[in-house]
Amino acid sequence: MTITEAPHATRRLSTSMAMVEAISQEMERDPSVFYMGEDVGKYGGIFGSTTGLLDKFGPERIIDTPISETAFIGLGTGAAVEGMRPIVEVMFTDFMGVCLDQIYNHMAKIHFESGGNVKVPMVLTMAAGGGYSDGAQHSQCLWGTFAHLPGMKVVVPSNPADAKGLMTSAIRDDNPVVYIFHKGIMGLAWMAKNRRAIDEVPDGEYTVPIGEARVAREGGDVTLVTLSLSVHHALDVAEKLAPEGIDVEVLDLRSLVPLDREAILASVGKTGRLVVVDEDYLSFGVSGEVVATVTDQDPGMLRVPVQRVAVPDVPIPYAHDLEYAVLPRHDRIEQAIRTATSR
Amino acid sequence: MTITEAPHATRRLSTSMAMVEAISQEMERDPSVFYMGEDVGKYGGIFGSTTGLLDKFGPERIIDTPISETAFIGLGTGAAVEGMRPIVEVMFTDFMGVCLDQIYNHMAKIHFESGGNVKVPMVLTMAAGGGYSDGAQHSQCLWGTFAHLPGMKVVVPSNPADAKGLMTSAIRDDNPVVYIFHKGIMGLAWMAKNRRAIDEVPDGEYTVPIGEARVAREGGDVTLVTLSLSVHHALDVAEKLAPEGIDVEVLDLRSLVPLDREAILASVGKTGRLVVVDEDYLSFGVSGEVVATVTDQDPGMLRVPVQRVAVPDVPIPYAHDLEYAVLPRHDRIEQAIRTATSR
Amino acid sequence: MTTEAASSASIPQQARGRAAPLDPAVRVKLYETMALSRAFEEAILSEYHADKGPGFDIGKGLIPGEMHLSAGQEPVAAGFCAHLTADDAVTATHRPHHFAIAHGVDLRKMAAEIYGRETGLGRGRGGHMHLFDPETHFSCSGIIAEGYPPALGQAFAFMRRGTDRIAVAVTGEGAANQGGFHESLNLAALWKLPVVFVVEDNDWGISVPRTASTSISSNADRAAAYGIPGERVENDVEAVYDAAGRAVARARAGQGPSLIEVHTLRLWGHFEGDAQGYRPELSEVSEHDPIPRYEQLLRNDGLLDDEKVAEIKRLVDTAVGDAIDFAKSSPVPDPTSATSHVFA
Amino acid sequence: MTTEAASSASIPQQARGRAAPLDPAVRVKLYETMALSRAFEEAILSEYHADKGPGFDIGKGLIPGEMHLSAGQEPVAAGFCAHLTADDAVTATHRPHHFAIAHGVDLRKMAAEIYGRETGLGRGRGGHMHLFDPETHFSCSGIIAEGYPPALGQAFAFMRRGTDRIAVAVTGEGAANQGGFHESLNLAALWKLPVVFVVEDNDWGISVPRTASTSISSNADRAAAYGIPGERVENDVEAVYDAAGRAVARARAGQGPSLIEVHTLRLWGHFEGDAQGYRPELSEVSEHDPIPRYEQLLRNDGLLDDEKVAEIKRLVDTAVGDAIDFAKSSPVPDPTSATSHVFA
Ligand SMILES: Cc1ncc(C[n+]2csc(CCOP(=O)(O)OP(=O)(O)O)c2C)c(N)n1
Ligand SMILES: Cc1ncc(C[n+]2csc(CCOP(=O)(O)OP(=O)(O)O)c2C)c(N)n1
Ligand SMILES: [Mg+2]
Ligand SMILES: [Mg+2]
Repeated sequence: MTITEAPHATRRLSTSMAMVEAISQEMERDPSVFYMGEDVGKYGGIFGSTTGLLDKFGPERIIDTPISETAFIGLGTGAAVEGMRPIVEVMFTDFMGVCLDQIYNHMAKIHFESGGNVKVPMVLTMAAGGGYSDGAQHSQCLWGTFAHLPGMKVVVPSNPADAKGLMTSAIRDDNPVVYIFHKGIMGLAWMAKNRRAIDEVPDGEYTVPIGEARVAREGGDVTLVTLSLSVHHALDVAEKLAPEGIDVEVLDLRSLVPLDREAILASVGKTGRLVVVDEDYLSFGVSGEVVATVTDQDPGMLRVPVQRVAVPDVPIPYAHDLEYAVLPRHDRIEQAIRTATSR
Repeated sequence: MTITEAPHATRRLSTSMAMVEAISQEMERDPSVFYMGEDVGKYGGIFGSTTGLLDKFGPERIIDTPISETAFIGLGTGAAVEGMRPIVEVMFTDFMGVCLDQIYNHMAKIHFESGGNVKVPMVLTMAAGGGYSDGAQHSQCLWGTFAHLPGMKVVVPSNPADAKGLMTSAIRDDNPVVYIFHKGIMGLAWMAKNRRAIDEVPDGEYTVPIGEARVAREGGDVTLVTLSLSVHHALDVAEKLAPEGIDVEVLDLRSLVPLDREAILASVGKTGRLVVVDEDYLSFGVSGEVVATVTDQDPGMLRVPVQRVAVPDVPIPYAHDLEYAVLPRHDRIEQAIRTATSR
Repeated sequence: MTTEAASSASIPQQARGRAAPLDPAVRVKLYETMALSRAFEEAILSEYHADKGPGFDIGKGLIPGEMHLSAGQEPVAAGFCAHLTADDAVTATHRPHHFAIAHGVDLRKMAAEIYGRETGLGRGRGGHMHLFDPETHFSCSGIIAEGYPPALGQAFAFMRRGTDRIAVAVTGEGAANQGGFHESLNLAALWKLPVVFVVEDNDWGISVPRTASTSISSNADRAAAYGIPGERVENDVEAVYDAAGRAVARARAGQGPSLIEVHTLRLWGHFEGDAQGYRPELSEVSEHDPIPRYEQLLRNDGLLDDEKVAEIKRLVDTAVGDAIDFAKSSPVPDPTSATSHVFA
Repeated sequence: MTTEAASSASIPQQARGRAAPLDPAVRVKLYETMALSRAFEEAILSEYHADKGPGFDIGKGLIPGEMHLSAGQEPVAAGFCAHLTADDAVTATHRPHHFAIAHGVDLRKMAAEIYGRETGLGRGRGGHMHLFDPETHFSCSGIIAEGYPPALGQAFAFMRRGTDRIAVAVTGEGAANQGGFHESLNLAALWKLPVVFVVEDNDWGISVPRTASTSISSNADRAAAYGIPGERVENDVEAVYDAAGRAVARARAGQGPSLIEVHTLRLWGHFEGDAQGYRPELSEVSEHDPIPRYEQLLRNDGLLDDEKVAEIKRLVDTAVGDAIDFAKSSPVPDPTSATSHVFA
């Protein structure tokens, strides 16, 4: 667990600009890196993941693909096996269903099946999440699904600096890394932004180690474990409740695989109260694993029932009011914190 | 939670024969039921899921398909939308990666997206599990993945009677039901069997309600929550430890969606000790959800750390000794029970 | 709403390679269907952008979320659905409105769904990419090419019941490079399912031109890979009507599936908010609008005149206005019901 | 191990439609490759069944698990790999041994992997469906058709580095109806990747005959759907060699992929333990064994005689015996290392 302090000079960038900066710097550093996916060229990525990169690196390294996820993810895997460092984009996590085999049975397992003799240094980027009425097939997070399947690291940045640092680390990692960015953190001009979507980002080479959670806010009364966009909702609520004397510690997991269990245990050991906020589906996912991390060690650490705020096992509804009723938004998070700290 | 007592006369059948009997009875009862998949015709299903059905119902209702899971699962969904009751087989859960979109974004979501106006009464059967050195792409359980994604029920029988009763209920259910049978429970002639793979099965129409766990063994010292093949390993160990005065309650979940949370709470409330045994991957899966079921209610129910016995987030190795080192077998289960009851 | 007045003798048949002249009533109906579809899309277009500001926030307004409109592709839907009844199934894509309208989905319930209202086709759960209408066996999916497989099942059920009902499955040219496309065509051909596969080739998959996604110039040539007929026609509603007629008749006769690609036109952006910076000759796109062209043809053939055109415009505007009024005056779903309808 | 002795004048060229006679050395080498592959499969066959009893328990014995043997399909591997070097990549299927052997994968390491030993290609983690050899860029997958996409990436890397190295991607005819097959061919054709796609049509996908899985009679006809050359040849190693030569040359020259289907023979069951009750004329299958047939041809052409055949048999048996001895005498992996090698 680390509390990241910026190592050197910074500027304010949006999360998408910070992510692009990391990709650009690594592509300059290493000619074996290339970026491939749908609409990553002239369009610059539907969610701004490659803005400006085509002009800088040309169509040989910023490559538009057909709508053939199985083929081009497999292409990335094969290129990685031969020593290249592909970054492959699946436009939405929701589309994993047409290509999961290449992801979980190939990209993620080849290293193990080869007894460690073959490496697959590849980054698989995906946009995730809802909140803008895109319906049940374009609003899912699904990071719990990727984290459940062995052989791939899973990173989930929540802010510009981590987006840059984790992307740099992911590209340099010798393992497959699934890099999931929530659309709501990117700071896109055409989508509602939280105020932290544009923030200080270190200049130059900047890495954030994969597998280390970040204490986004220190507090002593209750531990709120969360990730990605929900970090911001959690911080908003924490700030709102502070004047009432409710002191919330917000832990930003930053990566699910590896999971920083020490960070979870350290914080819950301090507060004795646990709230987990996850925009993925409630059951059989992230929230249960966070809880089990504690009970594997000592259930006695938990002084009150755990509050899990997640999507209640329902497809994401289209209508705004229905969607916001199932998303883990401020109202539900506040209620959970109040309940956890009420006794 | 129910303790199933056989309603009427029984005979001893293997799990595969019991499953086939349910399918056969429902096909006689309802002409809209048909069974479709790879090698389900003359071959009778690689794991005996359709033995004898082709002779009885002919190729119009027992249908061999090309190796096109996306197409034929979608075909099943479309036929269900039009009022038929398809049973569609995916030969191994491991193959979900080539067809998950039809499963989780279509079969499972159409009812919700239609606001309840369209029904998808379909059963999706899959063989799961390892233990016979079939390697990393043919030995997975993955039921935690299906259970995480909303809109489909997930049943996981462990014995012949439940295999029949749950299949009958699944076929009659107006929702998509994923029916996952572990190869090791089927009582196949060519695979190692546990002695309960052939057991008493009620005659005639027999249903087991979906969503009700079964107390496979009553006990007062520790609650062992498990499912499918692991139920038998758990019972073996429980019987072994009984003479030492360690009294294990074994809870067979039988279905993951809906999850019988009351049954879990009732048993843990009684014993105060919890062991979860799951042949799926450890993290972000079934074991965490079982634990969270308790901590959502009252962490104080847990007097000692929870013991989770599952596949430790590693692809299933081929070599026998390596595979048995990662599977939740007797040795690891016994160790977990001893640890949970040691203080 | 059709006229017998004019003879169609003046129609240059060869031009559309038809033996017998097309019934004037059919021709006017094709025009009306396209006009209704376009009126709906234009209304949604302005309604969608009406309250997205300041700036453009995709999540804001009475119609939030992605919006893929079908302007320019009306000939495809009108030409195919003219051969269908409400007993036939249609599975459409993320760009479904023209097919829904041409197939006769209730305009009010459809509009209400797009506005996310309780009176909508999906009680506001689905949205514009997830329109399900049991009454006309219409559905769509937002996942590329994945609308094809369910159509096979509907056709399978129709066939098993001994009816001559069929399913029409639609994708775009970009989707024709997705695995589900291939699996569906092989299985339908193998089992002689009563399906008609339609590929709407509008030259673009978002920002990726067909030349950068597809290794051959016509998906009709892919039909041979399954031993079924394949045909490619231009964005002329009567050419589509003729090709569709052949494919539908073949399916109804139990002779199996066909693949028809229509080289159509994406008149607007991929979705609303798409600046189309990637698209050359953007300014000239509107010149290829198929509706004014067809209107002119019917005027030349004496089937339409100013009065008739105005009357049709009145009628479609009224229908669309009524649907949108219905939607906007309908109740929004009760948030406490958000978790209902997961299971039957 | 080849002879220049005999002239090949007596070869009925027309029969194999070749202009120039095939080099005798190549012909004998093709035979030797097939003989080695067959010897290996026969040895694994008996080793596999040696300790599965009483009865047959698939999980028992020194070689547990599913076992898909390639007997009868040797001409495909021998014919293709004769054109490759260790710098070229091969991605095979769940039935990979013949391609691994023909491509020059170390026989000892391969046998050791099949026996699940620490000295195996995958330290016993992979097994017979998961053979990975970085030295010869060989790999395989147990998921139908999913071995194709990674081959594209290997070819992509070779092309980007300006080499003339290529990738050969193999599936069965059953796999040709899987989505990944379609996506891979389109993408490889679109980007002119140096890949040769091989379909081993052994008439069966487990118990499902090609006629019940595939809507057309030859997958070579599917090449046109991607604008690439397609060819179908019979199970004659020289016919395969010729077709492979054309496709490999084309790929090395930067002209893009080809698709070649070989109508081959599954001499044994789908996997060991398969009684093949579904298979008609089971008794006559062995008559079509391609190896004795080719041996006879080379005898007729004076390239083989009893002595030469015996010598080859000795050599391949020795090599196979040595590999199996190595495997059986190698240490089994330490169970405490079961969780290692998940991450690099
Ligand atoms: C499997 C999958 N991949 C990617 C997308 C994202 N996407 C939505 S529409 C679209 C372009 C589709 O092009 P085409 O099939 O030609 O249809 P059009 O939009 O031109 O009507 C893409 C890539 C998706 N919805 N599903
Ligand atoms: C996606 C997927 N579906 C099903 C299977 C199960 N399976 C293994 S081999 C096989 C038959 C393959 O037939 P073919 O491609 O002709 O290869 P062959 O076995 O004849 O060499 C099947 C269905 C699988 N491994 N992967
Ligand atoms: Mg298009
Ligand atoms: Mg085959």
